[in-house]
Amino acid sequence: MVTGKWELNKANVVANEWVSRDVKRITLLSPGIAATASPGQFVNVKVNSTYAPLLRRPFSLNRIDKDKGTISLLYKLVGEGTELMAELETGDLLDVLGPLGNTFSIEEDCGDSIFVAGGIGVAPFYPLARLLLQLGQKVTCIMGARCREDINELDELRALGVNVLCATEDGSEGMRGLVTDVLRAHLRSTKCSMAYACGPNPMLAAVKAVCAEHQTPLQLSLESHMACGIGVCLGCTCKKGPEEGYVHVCKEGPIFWAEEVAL
Amino acid sequence: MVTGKWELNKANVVANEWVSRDVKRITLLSPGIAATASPGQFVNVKVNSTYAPLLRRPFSLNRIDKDKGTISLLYKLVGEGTELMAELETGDLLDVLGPLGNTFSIEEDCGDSIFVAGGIGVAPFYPLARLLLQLGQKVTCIMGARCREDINELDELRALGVNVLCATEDGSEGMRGLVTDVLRAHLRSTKCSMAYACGPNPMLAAVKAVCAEHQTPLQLSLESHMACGIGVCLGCTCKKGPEEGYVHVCKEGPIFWAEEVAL
Amino acid sequence: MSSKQSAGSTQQGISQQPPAASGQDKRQATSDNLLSTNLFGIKMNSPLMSASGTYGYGKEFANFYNLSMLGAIVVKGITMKPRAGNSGQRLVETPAGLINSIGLENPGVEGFLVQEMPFLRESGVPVIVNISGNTPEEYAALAERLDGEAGIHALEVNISCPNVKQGGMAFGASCDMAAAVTADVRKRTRLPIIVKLSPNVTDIASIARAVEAEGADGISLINTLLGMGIDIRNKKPYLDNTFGGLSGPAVKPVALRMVWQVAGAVNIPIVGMGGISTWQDAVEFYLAGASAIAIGTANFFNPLAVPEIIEGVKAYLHSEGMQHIGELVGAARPK
Amino acid sequence: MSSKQSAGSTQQGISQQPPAASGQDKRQATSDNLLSTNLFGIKMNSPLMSASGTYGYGKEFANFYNLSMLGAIVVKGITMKPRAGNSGQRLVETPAGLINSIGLENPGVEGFLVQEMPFLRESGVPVIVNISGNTPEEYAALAERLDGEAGIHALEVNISCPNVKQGGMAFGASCDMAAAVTADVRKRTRLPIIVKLSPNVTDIASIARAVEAEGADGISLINTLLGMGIDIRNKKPYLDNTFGGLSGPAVKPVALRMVWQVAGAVNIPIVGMGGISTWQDAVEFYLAGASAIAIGTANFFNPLAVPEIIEGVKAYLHSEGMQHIGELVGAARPK
Ligand SMILES: Cc1cc2nc3c(=O)[nH]c(=O)nc-3n(C[C@H](O)[C@H](O)[C@H](O)COP(=O)(O)OP(=O)(O)OC[C@H]3O[C@@H](n4cnc5c(N)ncnc54)[C@H](O)[C@@H]3O)c2cc1C
Ligand SMILES: Cc1cc2nc3c(=O)[nH]c(=O)nc-3n(C[C@H](O)[C@H](O)[C@H](O)COP(=O)(O)OP(=O)(O)OC[C@H]3O[C@@H](n4cnc5c(N)ncnc54)[C@H](O)[C@@H]3O)c2cc1C
Ligand SMILES: Cc1cc2nc3c(=O)[nH]c(=O)nc-3n(C[C@H](O)[C@H](O)[C@H](O)COP(=O)(O)O)c2cc1C
Ligand SMILES: Cc1cc2nc3c(=O)[nH]c(=O)nc-3n(C[C@H](O)[C@H](O)[C@H](O)COP(=O)(O)O)c2cc1C
Ligand code: FES
Ligand code: FES
Repeated sequence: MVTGKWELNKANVVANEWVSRDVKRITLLSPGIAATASPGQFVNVKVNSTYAPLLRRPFSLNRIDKDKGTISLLYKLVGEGTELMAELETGDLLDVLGPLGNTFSIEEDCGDSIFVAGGIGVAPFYPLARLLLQLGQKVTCIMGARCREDINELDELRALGVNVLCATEDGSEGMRGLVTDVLRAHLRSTKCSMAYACGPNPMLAAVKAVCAEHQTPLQLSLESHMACGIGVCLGCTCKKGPEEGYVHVCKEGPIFWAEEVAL
Repeated sequence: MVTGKWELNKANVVANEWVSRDVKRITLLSPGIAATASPGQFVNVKVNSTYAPLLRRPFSLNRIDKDKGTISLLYKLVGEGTELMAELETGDLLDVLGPLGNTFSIEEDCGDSIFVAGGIGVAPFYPLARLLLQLGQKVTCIMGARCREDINELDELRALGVNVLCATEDGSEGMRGLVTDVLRAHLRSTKCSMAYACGPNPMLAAVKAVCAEHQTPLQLSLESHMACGIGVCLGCTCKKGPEEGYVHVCKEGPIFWAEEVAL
Repeated sequence: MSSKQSAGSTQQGISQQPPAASGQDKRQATSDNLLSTNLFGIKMNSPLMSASGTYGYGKEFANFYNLSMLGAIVVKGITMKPRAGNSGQRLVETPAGLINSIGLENPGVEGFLVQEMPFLRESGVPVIVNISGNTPEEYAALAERLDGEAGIHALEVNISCPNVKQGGMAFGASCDMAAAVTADVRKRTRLPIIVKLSPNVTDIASIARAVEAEGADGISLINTLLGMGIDIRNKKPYLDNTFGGLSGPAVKPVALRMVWQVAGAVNIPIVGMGGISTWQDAVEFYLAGASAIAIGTANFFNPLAVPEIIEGVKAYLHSEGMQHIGELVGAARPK
Repeated sequence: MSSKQSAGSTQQGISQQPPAASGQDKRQATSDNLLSTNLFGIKMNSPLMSASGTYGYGKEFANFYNLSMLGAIVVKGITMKPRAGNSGQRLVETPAGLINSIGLENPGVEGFLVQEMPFLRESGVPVIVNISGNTPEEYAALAERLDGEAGIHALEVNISCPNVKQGGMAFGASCDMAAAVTADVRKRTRLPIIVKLSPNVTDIASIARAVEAEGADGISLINTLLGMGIDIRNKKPYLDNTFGGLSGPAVKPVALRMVWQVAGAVNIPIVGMGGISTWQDAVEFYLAGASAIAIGTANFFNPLAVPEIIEGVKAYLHSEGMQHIGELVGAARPK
């Protein structure tokens, strides 16, 4: 009998604040989830108690504060569910299920790490950075966005001690160009023993190619359309790497070695 | 071309307050509706912008303030729609369509009037009372409820100058018994030239029988399940009086002469 | 906090906001030729109609906007004799849907012509009359009666009403019956005939082919899905007839699938409907192969559904660089 | 303000709050005999099951509650050979509904027996295996293979899967095919067989009668309605297979209607499903004539759907003064 692995909470909203023009961070009091969660995991959230929308919405854990018993989600307003989430106020309740999925793989005696974050893909990296920095590793994070206004967590990651490099399409922050341009340059100059990437699939595919060139092991945080988030609907697939068949992002993921999946 | 008859407003919520344990009054800034509305009419309200619930909800006009340009609805929390309405706060917007339906018939040189209100059926009577009192008529209102806590508008109607009599099932306010008991007694002692009733259908049927005994003309404010509220779906029927066929509550009503309908 | 509330019309499910060219001149809705379409020999200002039974005879919506933006008004179902409609509760709300049991309440064809056609004729908007009968002969007689009446541009032959005891949906349930009604109507009128199919069938494509073969000029679909609800307090079905017709956003995925299937089966134009409530829904139906669409239940909860959908579709066409709505029709289909 | 928020599980559409005896002792859910039922020769703690494909093989939900409250676990559809399932996006959310195109991903019967049955057997909950084949022979062979396996109490014969190219829904689309599969399975197993029907048919009652005549012990319905969605950004259907299966609250009115129709047509027990998400929905299905019900899509958005529905139904029975759930079954039907 598998028990006590996941919590289903009506969690109190502690804060729900704007971070950038279409991104908010919501903080929830959920000691149970905070206690057991690790970087890379996600929660599945029912944004209201009606059938509109019907399904839960998955979000990566953006903060895990075990002391305060809180978790935070960094979310971009893209549709009905996230717009409804944006309306929650301190003291409201949010139905949250987690922690779900697997976690980033950490090698304790690892050298430098590199993160590649596309847009809101930066969400899961803060807790991972904290952990790696605690282990004494050096972390560089390459953030990509259309423009300066769409970059999130820049100051927060820098404050932790992460070396942040930006790539924007319009050059308004950091380099003008794509994250892969910055990544390629960085891997040429700096030996990285582990890369982590999260963002849109085309970006992940490009990052995978660059890391392969440099033989840098790469972990990907994937998205997929989800219904249950707990492995029972079999809906959240991604094609397997060289083999036939599919992985299930909510169950075997959301973190995969780049070789395991075909993007 | 029929134009300008109905308004479709995103009306500002001016107030939304508890009146009794499961009844609230919401006041909306809607100068257009307030300007043309008459007692007995209703509005059809979309309580939120989602498909849950899908349809609008009809409510009688409980206050029509032409000076302030506001209308109020007195509503009982009975299901999803009214529960969502109860959450609105000052400054929120509510999508309201009206004024819909016909109005109470007023005879200018009429004698005493009697209202019979069952539960939340009291909603349309305040504006009617104001009008009749302005015309110098005497108004008595019999209110029925399960108990004192479920009586609404008692003080407000009295303050207007209405003679209010109560009938509660448990005797906690006024007489213990049904509105029809009070009505029968009242009609025996007092000549009324017009009766108006609003409440559950079984009550309306009983009131109709009592008024028929006393040859008191009776107007009923009816309810029916509605989709459009404007006469296009043909869903909101009530059986016609002695004839075959149906009336449409939203279009030919909601106010009917007792003889026109079979309850 | 205001974002919490209503806007009723906007943001139904997905954001209603049209993509790019939104602040457009509204007068264009009726005059530009981005949407103007010739269908069934009718010059339409847009390939967007009202769905029968959800729009009365048009009058009420003239309160809200200029009806001339519609390609046609499809009126409430008409029968030979007046009908009082069904007894008891007629409407049941369901998750994202509505069950109705109206039972074809209407003033009969003569009442319709006298009471409703004058307004419709004056509006200048093409009128499509939705007709129902208890027998194929009755359909045919109705078609004959309406033939040549000024202002009537086409007939929508309703072989799919779930709310009448005789005829109705039964005619739409088999190829033979559907073909028989179509053939009889075809013989007795010169008006274009659009046959309205029932979704409550195993193989919608073969029924569509059967009516095409008998000379239908178009197909409209879907009518309502047969559904029911039970009142758990008194332990009885809500509707006196037990079953009623389910419409609204809930049925959209089924409707879209059937439009797709029929578009692959016939060569005559399809009028797609079933839950269309936003411009995005409308675009899906055009992409699936509907030459025109109709708006039904959405009119009830959003009286501005028609103008909002028209504006949204136009903005989408602009943003896609399309010159005419015709480019959209069937564009999602395999080439 | 807290009323604004979630409670996810409660108040789905209608208030989830059970009428009277709500604060009940939860342990009773598994032990009292208000709900205990003997169906298909299986002793069930309640006439409430998981719907195939929405519950995995039970393990995950053991996180949330004691599985023994279920009458049976109906597992994800099993085929002879392992199947990887369908490519591309597999889920599309729709108004109050969900379209899926899983394509019967499963480890094959041998994999199932080795990997999944040990946990299920240990749980002690009766197991009903949902089976699918490309041919009637494959169904029969599967039935034979499962016959006599410890812990397996019945088979649910899925002749209604919309997501596979061969077989699947086609078997459920005609009386002859449905009867043929039933007859073949019947010959090769002693296990009770429950035939799962497709709602995508004109006449569900006659298909039900056909499978009853061939020896089915029960009927479950509905499987999903065939539906689709189109991505208006890239102008393509969301699903690689174009069509998928629509489930969830949106389909409830159709499911309930079909249960009602079939209950009037056959004498074997019916397992009703399709959108059941609250105890009120469950009560409607029992009232319509379902001897048992199954919870599907609701498990996804509310992992506590099963215990909440069980508690609510019990409280309803109490408030109605009923001694056993059997009194509810068919109680809304004409006497
Ligand atoms: C494991 C996981 C972790 C995630 N973490 C985050 C996060 O930390 N922050 C964040 O902002 N978002 C995250 N997402 C994406 C987030 O779940 C979606 O943005 C959200 O569900 C959209 O809901 P909505 O109702 O606002 O939009 P919808 O109206 O449902 O959809 C808007 C758009 O987003 C697409 N979409 C919806 N759901 C998904 C999905 N699951 N995967 C990919 N595309 C989708 C739709 O196709 C549509 O184009 C994560 C997704 C997964 C699977
Ligand atoms: C012309 C008119 C005027 C009305 N005026 C008022 C008013 O001033 N104040 C007030 O509190 N209520 C009024 N009502 C009733 C009000 O419309 C319903 O209470 C409301 O729609 C319930 O919505 P809901 O979503 O909260 O409940 P639901 O969940 O929709 O329903 C809860 C219960 O109410 C019943 N119900 C729902 N709608 C109606 C209806 N239209 N008629 C009868 N029963 C219904 C349902 O069958 C159910 O039993 C009026 C109705 C009409 C037709
Ligand atoms: C209240 C109501 C009445 C209807 N009456 C008719 C009718 O008279 N004739 C007809 O062919 N269809 C009728 N329909 C079906 C609609 O025209 C349409 O086919 C169906 O509702 C699906 O579209 P929708 O989901 O957009 O409403 C009616 C639908 C509703 C909701
Ligand atoms: C993701 C998913 C997978 C399903 N897989 C199966 C299956 O393998 N076999 C089957 O008979 N039904 C399957 N179904 C259908 C359900 O068992 C059920 O009949 C249907 O979803 C209607 O019930 P619901 O609306 O409560 O979900 C599946 C449904 C969903 C949503
Ligand atoms: S979301 Fe259901 S299996 Fe992953
Ligand atoms: S509510 Fe539609 S006609 Fe009255």
